[in-house]
Amino acid sequence: MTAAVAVKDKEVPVDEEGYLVNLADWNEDVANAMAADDSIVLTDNHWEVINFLREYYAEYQVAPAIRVLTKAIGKKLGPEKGNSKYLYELFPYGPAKQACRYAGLPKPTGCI
Amino acid sequence: MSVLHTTNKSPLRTRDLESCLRLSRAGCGILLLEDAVYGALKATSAGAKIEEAAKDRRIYVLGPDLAARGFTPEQLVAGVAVVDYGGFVDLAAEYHHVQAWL
Amino acid sequence: MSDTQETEGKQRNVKRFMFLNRKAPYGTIYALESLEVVLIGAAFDQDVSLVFVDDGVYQLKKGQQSKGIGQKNFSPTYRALEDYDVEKLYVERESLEARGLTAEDLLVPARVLGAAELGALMEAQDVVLSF
Amino acid sequence: MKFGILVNEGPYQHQASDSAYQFAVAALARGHQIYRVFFYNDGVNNANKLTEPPQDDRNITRQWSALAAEHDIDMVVCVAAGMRRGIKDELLAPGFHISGLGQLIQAGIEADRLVVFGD
Repeated sequence: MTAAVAVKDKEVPVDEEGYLVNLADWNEDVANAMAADDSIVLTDNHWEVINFLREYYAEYQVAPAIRVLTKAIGKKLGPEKGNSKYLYELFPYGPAKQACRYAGLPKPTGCI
Repeated sequence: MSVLHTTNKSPLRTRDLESCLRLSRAGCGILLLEDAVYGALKATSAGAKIEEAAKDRRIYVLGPDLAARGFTPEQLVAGVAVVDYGGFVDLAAEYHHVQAWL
Repeated sequence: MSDTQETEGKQRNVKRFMFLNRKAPYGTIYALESLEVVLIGAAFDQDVSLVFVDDGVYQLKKGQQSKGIGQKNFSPTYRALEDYDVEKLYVERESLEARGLTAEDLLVPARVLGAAELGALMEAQDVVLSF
Repeated sequence: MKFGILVNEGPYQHQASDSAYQFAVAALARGHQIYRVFFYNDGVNNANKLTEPPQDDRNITRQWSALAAEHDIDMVVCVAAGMRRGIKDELLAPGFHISGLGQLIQAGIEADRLVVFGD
């Protein structure tokens, strides 16, 4: 079953949980449109995390598990950002799942 | 007790048994099941290796797999013991852990 | 998993887990799905070792380019294992040599052990997951 | 003793699932407990309720379901491996349920022995 996100004048297909069907469809407008559907306006703080995820995925071909993300963000952006409280404030639906979705990565299978 | 190794491929077709023998150590157990039972037959080229290994390792053959394939315990090389599934369970409990060579 | 559960787990039950990889990537799915277990297993704070024997050593070969066969190249993910605190990677010397490979050919640092040493390591495990 | 069992191959193509089943039956007969059977790789196909072998062959899926019902065994189908192969909730035979890979690690931790069957 597929749905779609309206991005400007075109529809981008997503799966039933809102992840991109074709990862190549991603661009910043897609991320903004997905966030808008969740009534979230993406700030620089969000983009730091989204860009980090995209870089991590490009480098390792895997989305980091939440504790790996938290640790790595802390290392890169400082301890005040490398904690789950901060990340949950930015991504209330769960930083791994929600941020990966906006970042146009596959749905993390890492749920235990 | 140490490790119970299990191997399930015919040594005439794959090298799994060879690796199992190379990396297993004196005092361990090796259970041949499924197609690996062919490896313990006197008539096959692997038989001699099994006989050699049986000097310092315990070699077991899963009887139901042997029978299914048309062979009898008399056709096995010396020094190997035939067990049924219950015996397999006993071995798994007896050894510290079970390591499969897939 | 909550912090309390993790702490309790540490005190109660840390086991030595070994992932035994003996198959080459791409030809079958075992290498990829073994790696997926490792990534999830890392969250359980057990004592984890990855062992590459026989064709399993090909999983770590540098320079994999899988685009032409239409599969995802998952070899970079081995380099992420460090972030997951999975740091014990072992490769059997005999397996490397039989394939004309050396530690230089591998895309992650891994300890090269001879069969005798590796056999001892295998005996020291509590749980072996074979793929 | 508590046994965990990992099944890495589907039914029929390989003997792995048969061997695992026979092992489980023998372990229960010996008075042991099966902590969990975890189905991974193509092993997830063992849970497919649409499996329909000829009448004179064993029905592996049904065997597992019956064993689980009789002995209250936890049979877990890996969600990630299952998704890949189209094994979803609506296809599961009785007694199987879908969960994460953590359940496999948990079985390794909690069971006294983990026995792997595959190809």
